[in-house]
Amino acid sequence: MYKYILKRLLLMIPVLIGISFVIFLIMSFMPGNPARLLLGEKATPAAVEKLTEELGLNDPFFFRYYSYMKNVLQGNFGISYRTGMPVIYEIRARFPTTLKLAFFSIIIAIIVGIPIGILSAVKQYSFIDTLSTVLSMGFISVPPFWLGLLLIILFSLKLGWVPSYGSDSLKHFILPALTSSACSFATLLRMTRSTILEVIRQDYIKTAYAKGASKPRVIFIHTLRNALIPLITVIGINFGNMLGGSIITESVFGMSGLGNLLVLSIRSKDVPSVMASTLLLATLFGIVNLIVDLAYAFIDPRIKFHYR
Amino acid sequence: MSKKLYDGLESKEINRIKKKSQVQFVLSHLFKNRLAVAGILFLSIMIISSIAIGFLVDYKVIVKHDLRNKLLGVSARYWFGTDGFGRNLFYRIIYGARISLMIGFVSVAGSTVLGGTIGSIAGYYGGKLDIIIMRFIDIQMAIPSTLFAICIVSVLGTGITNLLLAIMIADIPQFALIFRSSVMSVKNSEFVEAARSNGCSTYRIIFRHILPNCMGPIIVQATLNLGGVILTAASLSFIGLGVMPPTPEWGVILTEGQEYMRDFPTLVIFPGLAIMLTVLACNFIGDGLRDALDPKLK
Amino acid sequence: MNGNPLLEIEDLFTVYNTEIGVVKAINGISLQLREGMTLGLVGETGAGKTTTALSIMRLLPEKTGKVIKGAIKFEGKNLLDLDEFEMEKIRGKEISMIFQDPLSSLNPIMTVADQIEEVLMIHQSDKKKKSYNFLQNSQLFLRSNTKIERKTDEILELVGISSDRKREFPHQFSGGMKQRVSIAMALICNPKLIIADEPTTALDVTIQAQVIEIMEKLKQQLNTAMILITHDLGIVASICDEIAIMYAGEIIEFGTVEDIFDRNKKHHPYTQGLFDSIPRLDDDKPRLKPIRGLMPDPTDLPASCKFHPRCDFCMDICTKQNPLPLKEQMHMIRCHLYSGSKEL
Amino acid sequence: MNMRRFVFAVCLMLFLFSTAFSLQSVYATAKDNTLIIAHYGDTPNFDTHNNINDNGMRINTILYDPLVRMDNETYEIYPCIAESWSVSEDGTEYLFKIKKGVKFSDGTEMKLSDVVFSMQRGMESPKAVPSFARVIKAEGIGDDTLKLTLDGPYPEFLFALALPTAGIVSEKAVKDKGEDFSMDPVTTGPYMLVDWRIGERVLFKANPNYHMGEAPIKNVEYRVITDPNAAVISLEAGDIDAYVGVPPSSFKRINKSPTLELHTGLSFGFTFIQLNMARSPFDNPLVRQAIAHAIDKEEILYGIFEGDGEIVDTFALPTYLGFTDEVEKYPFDLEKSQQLIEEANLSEKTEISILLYTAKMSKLSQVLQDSLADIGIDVKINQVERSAFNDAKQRGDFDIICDGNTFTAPTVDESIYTVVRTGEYFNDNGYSNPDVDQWLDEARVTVNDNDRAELYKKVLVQLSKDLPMIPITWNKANIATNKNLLGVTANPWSFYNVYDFYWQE
Amino acid sequence: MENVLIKTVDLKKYFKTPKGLLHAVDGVNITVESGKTLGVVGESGCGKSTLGRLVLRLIEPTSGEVLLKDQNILKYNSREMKKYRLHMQMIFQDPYASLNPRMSVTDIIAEPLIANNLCKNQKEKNEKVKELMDIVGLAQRYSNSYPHELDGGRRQRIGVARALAVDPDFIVCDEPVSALDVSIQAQILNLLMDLQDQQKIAYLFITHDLSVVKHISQTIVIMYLGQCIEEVSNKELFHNPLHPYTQALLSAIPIPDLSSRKHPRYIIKGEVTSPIEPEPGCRFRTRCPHATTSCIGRDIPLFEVEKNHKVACVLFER
Repeated sequence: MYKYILKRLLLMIPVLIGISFVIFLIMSFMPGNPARLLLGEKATPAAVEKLTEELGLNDPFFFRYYSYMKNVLQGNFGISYRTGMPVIYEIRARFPTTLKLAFFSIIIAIIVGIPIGILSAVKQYSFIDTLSTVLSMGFISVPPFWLGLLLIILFSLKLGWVPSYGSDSLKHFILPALTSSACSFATLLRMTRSTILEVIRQDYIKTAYAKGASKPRVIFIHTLRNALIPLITVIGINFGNMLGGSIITESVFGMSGLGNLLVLSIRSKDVPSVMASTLLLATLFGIVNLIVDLAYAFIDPRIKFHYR
Repeated sequence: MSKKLYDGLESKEINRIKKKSQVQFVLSHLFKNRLAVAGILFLSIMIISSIAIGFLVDYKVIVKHDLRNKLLGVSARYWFGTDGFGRNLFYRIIYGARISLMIGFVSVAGSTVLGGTIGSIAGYYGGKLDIIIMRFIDIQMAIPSTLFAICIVSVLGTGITNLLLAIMIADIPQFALIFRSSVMSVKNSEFVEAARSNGCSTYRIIFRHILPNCMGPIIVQATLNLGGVILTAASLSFIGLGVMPPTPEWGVILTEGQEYMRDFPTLVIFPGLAIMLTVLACNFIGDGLRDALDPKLK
Repeated sequence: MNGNPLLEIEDLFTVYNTEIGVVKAINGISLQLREGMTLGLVGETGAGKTTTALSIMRLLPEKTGKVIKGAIKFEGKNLLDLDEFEMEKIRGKEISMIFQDPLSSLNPIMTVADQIEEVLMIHQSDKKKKSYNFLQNSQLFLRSNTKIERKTDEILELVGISSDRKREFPHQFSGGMKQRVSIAMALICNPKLIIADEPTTALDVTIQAQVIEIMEKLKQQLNTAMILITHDLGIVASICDEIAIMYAGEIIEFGTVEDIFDRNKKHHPYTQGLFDSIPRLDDDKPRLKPIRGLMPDPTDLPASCKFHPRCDFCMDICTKQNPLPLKEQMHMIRCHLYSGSKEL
Repeated sequence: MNMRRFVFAVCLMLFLFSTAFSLQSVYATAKDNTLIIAHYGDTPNFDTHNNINDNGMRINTILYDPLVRMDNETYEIYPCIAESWSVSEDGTEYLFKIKKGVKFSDGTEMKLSDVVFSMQRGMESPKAVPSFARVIKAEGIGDDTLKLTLDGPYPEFLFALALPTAGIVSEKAVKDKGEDFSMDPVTTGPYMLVDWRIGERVLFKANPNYHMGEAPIKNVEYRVITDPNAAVISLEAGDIDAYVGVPPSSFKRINKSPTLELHTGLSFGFTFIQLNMARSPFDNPLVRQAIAHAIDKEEILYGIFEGDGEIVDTFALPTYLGFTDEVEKYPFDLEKSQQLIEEANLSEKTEISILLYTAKMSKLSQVLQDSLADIGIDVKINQVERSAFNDAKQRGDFDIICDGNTFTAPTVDESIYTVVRTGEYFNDNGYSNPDVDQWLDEARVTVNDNDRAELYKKVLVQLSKDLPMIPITWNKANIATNKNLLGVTANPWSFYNVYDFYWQE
Repeated sequence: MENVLIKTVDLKKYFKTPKGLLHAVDGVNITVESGKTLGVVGESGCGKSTLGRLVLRLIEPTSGEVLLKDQNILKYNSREMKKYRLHMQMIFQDPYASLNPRMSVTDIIAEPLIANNLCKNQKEKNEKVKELMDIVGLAQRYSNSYPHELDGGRRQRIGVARALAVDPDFIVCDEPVSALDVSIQAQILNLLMDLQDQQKIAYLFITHDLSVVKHISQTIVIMYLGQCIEEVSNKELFHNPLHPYTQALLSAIPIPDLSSRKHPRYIIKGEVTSPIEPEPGCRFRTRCPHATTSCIGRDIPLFEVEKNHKVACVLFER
């Protein structure tokens, strides 16, 4: 098992290198000179030229990439072109917000989505089922930024229950978490429903009934655990999507997280910040995927057997 | 005597045999799904009215400012009121359907074709080629697609075409994966083996036997993605990286309305509703197609 | 003829409401099974064999399947009148079932022991109260006690599985072993009746022989009655006491093994056709004599004899009237061919 | 693997997650005496010489003391670290008498050497250009006099020194802390840094050793609220006490509010349209004039900017030295404009686009686009990122630019020199008029005010004829505050010295 | 044996699996005479389907030869192979999976004609299809139906028609009746036998059902774990099975007759072991009641005990 984890972690390395290369390449095509941004409009051309040289921006692409990666391997993510401070400071400060947001959202999605999904699977074709289908479709279709704005209009402006802005207390996380959980709640609901319906059709569920097991027992002991396996993937994918979706949510709610940083950095061609945040997000994504796979093994003995 | 009876049964059997092609079968199933029908209706109305408005109203009227009439409420002349530039919000939203749907259709078609080619090659040939392609897809999948699209737009610059390209590129791996897995699952089926034993060429096997049988999940995915693409396009425009004002794209209209959101919430609600309903319609159709194409029903 | 009637099915009708229409799966079957006897239910796909079993277990698909008429009396109680809770007490304890595919009929994520012990636990706890305390008796919070564990070991050894392997998962067993586990699960509560739905179809011949041997042995040891559902006349011949041949939801012939397999006795044309269709090891027929035509559409069954469109002896009356069962002692046939006499 | 272990593991994971995320207790934002000011963005650091970010400079205004400060309304320079000053005849040498007994926030005494070090540090830093661009030498004379030498006469120099890029730092602290100084500065300013949560807020407390006496407001919090509408909501809700740069669309709402007050004043900056004279068709003066006539400045001011600003015909306000009303004016006149276009006889249809980067200019450019369409010129709008904007602008790769500027001091030289003088850094549109260059240079070395005024007049008139750029409105600065906050006036730079503020008793 | 149509020489196919090499087919020699049927029987996993596909070269063997009329077809490249494919066809086990669900009955049957350019125009194609449908007993009205609209028996008839389309000399039947009901099974078996009589087609008939194989074939090969353990004529099989496994297999089959109750049944213990990296020696020895040390260490070759009766067992080694 440990060997497997190690193998997976090692496999992440080429992916991360690939990602860093792709992003570095894209960023290098972006117009604009970071040195000028760093120094401001009023700086003299000489000073800009000097800084350009210092930052190595005149070097050939591959050399720049090489030296960047060398620094990264030494734990040095560089100096942000936008703020002039080490990138790591800003990321350290912003990362918890994004993680918290994603975590709260996924918790909301799980707490709401899975039970409703079970209910609508158990009561297939009932009113509840139709309602939850239409509702979940609605949530999948709603633009997250718009939902955010509507929530702000309703709960902050009209009712004044929660603050619309910022990220410093739990209260501030309510609306953003609701917003970004909307889509994953809906997908989770639909997945729960369909996997449970799938599992219920299996022969071993018939066997369980034939043993004399009651319906709740069959659903909670036999069905749910088997259905959990595909659900974990969905949760994992949603967690990843949420990290990506944080770009939108954070900008609507003005939260100082990684997503916000990414937009800011891309806009100001702040290559080191973009690289560091992308790599962080991708690593996180990889780790979430790994956890998902390990959770599989935990739940599904067939897979665990495979890993040995 | 018994011969006649036998014939009687046979004639009954003929009635029973549904002389329907696969397409008709799927469509008849689709039209039984009320939500899907509602989706198709809504989309058709959107498409027709957005085309019609091009003939009825001059595009200049749609984008030209009229600051004296700005921020008017809902009235007979301005069904949805006017925006911060005094433009007719209703016209803008209806016209916006053109842009959003165009971006949606073209980029989904593009990523289906490109992703399809890559995925089919990986799925059919397998082996080292597959591994290499998969590594590339892994890399792109590990970057959140919104981020990827933002990066591409930042490089290419804003505008409808670039937005379209960005979304298309960002969606390719998704389609490649679906094509790959469907091709792989169909590739080993007995009828493909039968085709090979019949001496069919690789080309014929892929295009006549494998791909038609992969179409189900792909059509579903494409329809569902249509909604997703419209959402992404609107999101990018919303954060100022997509279509540029005054083009009446829904995300743009929303951003412009956001400033007046407090006093004139309709400026935000109407464009948002337009996006949501369109995406919802796509999802209903996609869902209906999924059910209609479900092999378990057959 | 030993024993009292254990199970009596009276004029049972079961339908499935599907998208294509109402599927008439069972059309008035009546059966009697006495204690300790083995009944073979033989027929082709779609004859209604499995539906009969599910009707007895009351496990028809909730939304579509429905018993519309008739009674199923188990030890004198009509199972169809019981509420769900009482039925749960019967399933697994009084009547248990073995399914066709051992691959899919075991829960893949529970150990073999857990699955067997579950039966014991369910039927231990529900003596106390009529409540759904499903969590209390789950393995979540309660480790099985030694008594239960000993019983599990015993039953596993009985079906020929070493008790060392009981903490393994189904996927670690081969197909034959899995079916043995299913048998163990069905037998652990000493049920009075076992319904085995094609228990060996998915297995290889040599394994099939092993499984049949075990079932036979255990049945005799425990004196359990059994309904064996199969399409294989060979299996029926080797272990059944009585045989019911089904066609389109009806029992068209019923009798003891001797009645059915005696080629000199009168038979329903369908039974005859079945025997003629099977290639046999022990004789060299140059050509088989298949039954022509296909199974009728279950949504659109003829009101008269269901078999008449395929029957070589079809008469006028066959197209108009459903024949009544004719009996001679145990042997029963539903066919107009023999309707001249009151008895066979 | 059994169920119990699974449940246990799930619980453990949940526990770990919840401890990892256990909400750090939010420190009390004691409403009692804390002033909360919001800005649209965060500061990158707290180093006065290394920070030209708007928000950073606002923070450095209260964190650092410059030699002198500027009055918000009269634009008068008043002493701060420098008690008094004198200028040499030729205007190139400044002598500052440094105040005694000033203490740094760490309690150490400020010495002349610190001041000299600060000036030298500023001169070396490429980012402190706004203050030190023209200083060539800084030295201490005696034990309390600082001498700064410039490369030429520069009448606006004191304004430059009043900017937050010219703060005084502790030499010892800079040398001891190295890189960390920018996170934990030692300063003489009215406030000291307490805490910084990146991207969210900065907390300050009053410097008890402040040389002008401890500030009346003891705690200040600078909060980041990127969305101006959200900021107005927070203002109304009383979550924040002040917001700098309220969007004009919210003016009505703030003016109506019983608890809020809006302070506005003219800024050092205007909004203009720049035409690329190196490219066709803008190399034709008739086209430029036609465009000027096609712009309805009134509509723009009231329709787009909600009346936030003042319509101008030239690049100076009446209070500026050298202001003249005799410039060529281009009133809104579509017929005239069309006529001019016809005269210009535009043969080829070229692709014309408007380059911009801010949302504010996006609205202006849309209106401009419509106006140009009226006179038969089709243009595209190209909104890009700031970096790309600067890049394109410097390369001269644009047709029309909608932009606004801010400058250091209220003079004509400041407002236009770098933009129109041939070869200057901000002259990106290829404008070159030797006469204008000569007059501008002459004005720089002319000490007599009347003579300078004459030169500026000539420049302004000539510019109105050449039309390298079309002025639209003079911008305004604003700050909306809680009514109980007194002592607030709009600062033309939008850099507010909280030391002036106090709560109503 | 002068009529030999297909012959395999020491045919081997090993698959790579994570646990090691899987010896699916391990040195099999079979001979199919033209117009005759060779039955291949074995339990699941014994490699009989793999053998069928190897003979048709649908998968490439690891080693060995497949001779079609003394020509080794393994030497040909894909274009030459295409020509030889016309002589050899296949009927598949699952009539549901082996027909392309997106094609109509006509299209499916015409597919080999089109793929091999055997018909000049649409009309010729339609006529040929019509003819084929008549041969296999499919009513013309199904020609535009789709497979999912038909039942298993008719589907299998389509499969047969497709195989016949190119006028093959040889058809591999991979469990063609095991998915069908008894009455339908008999119909298809009769059809196959009639076709053989009329068109002199040779069959390689793969099945797990001894009674079916005995009914249809002249010679029968019993396979166990990738190896051929007994080759026997139809008549001999029932009367004189030699290999212990064959005996067990015969005894295990329940006979639909009460007489079988009297015979004590001979049930072998254990289950089929894994064919991954097997040790040399008789592969049945783990379950064999007669196993001795002489069964281990070397592969037992097939040798002729009597005329038309070969067996691979040390008990009969001379």
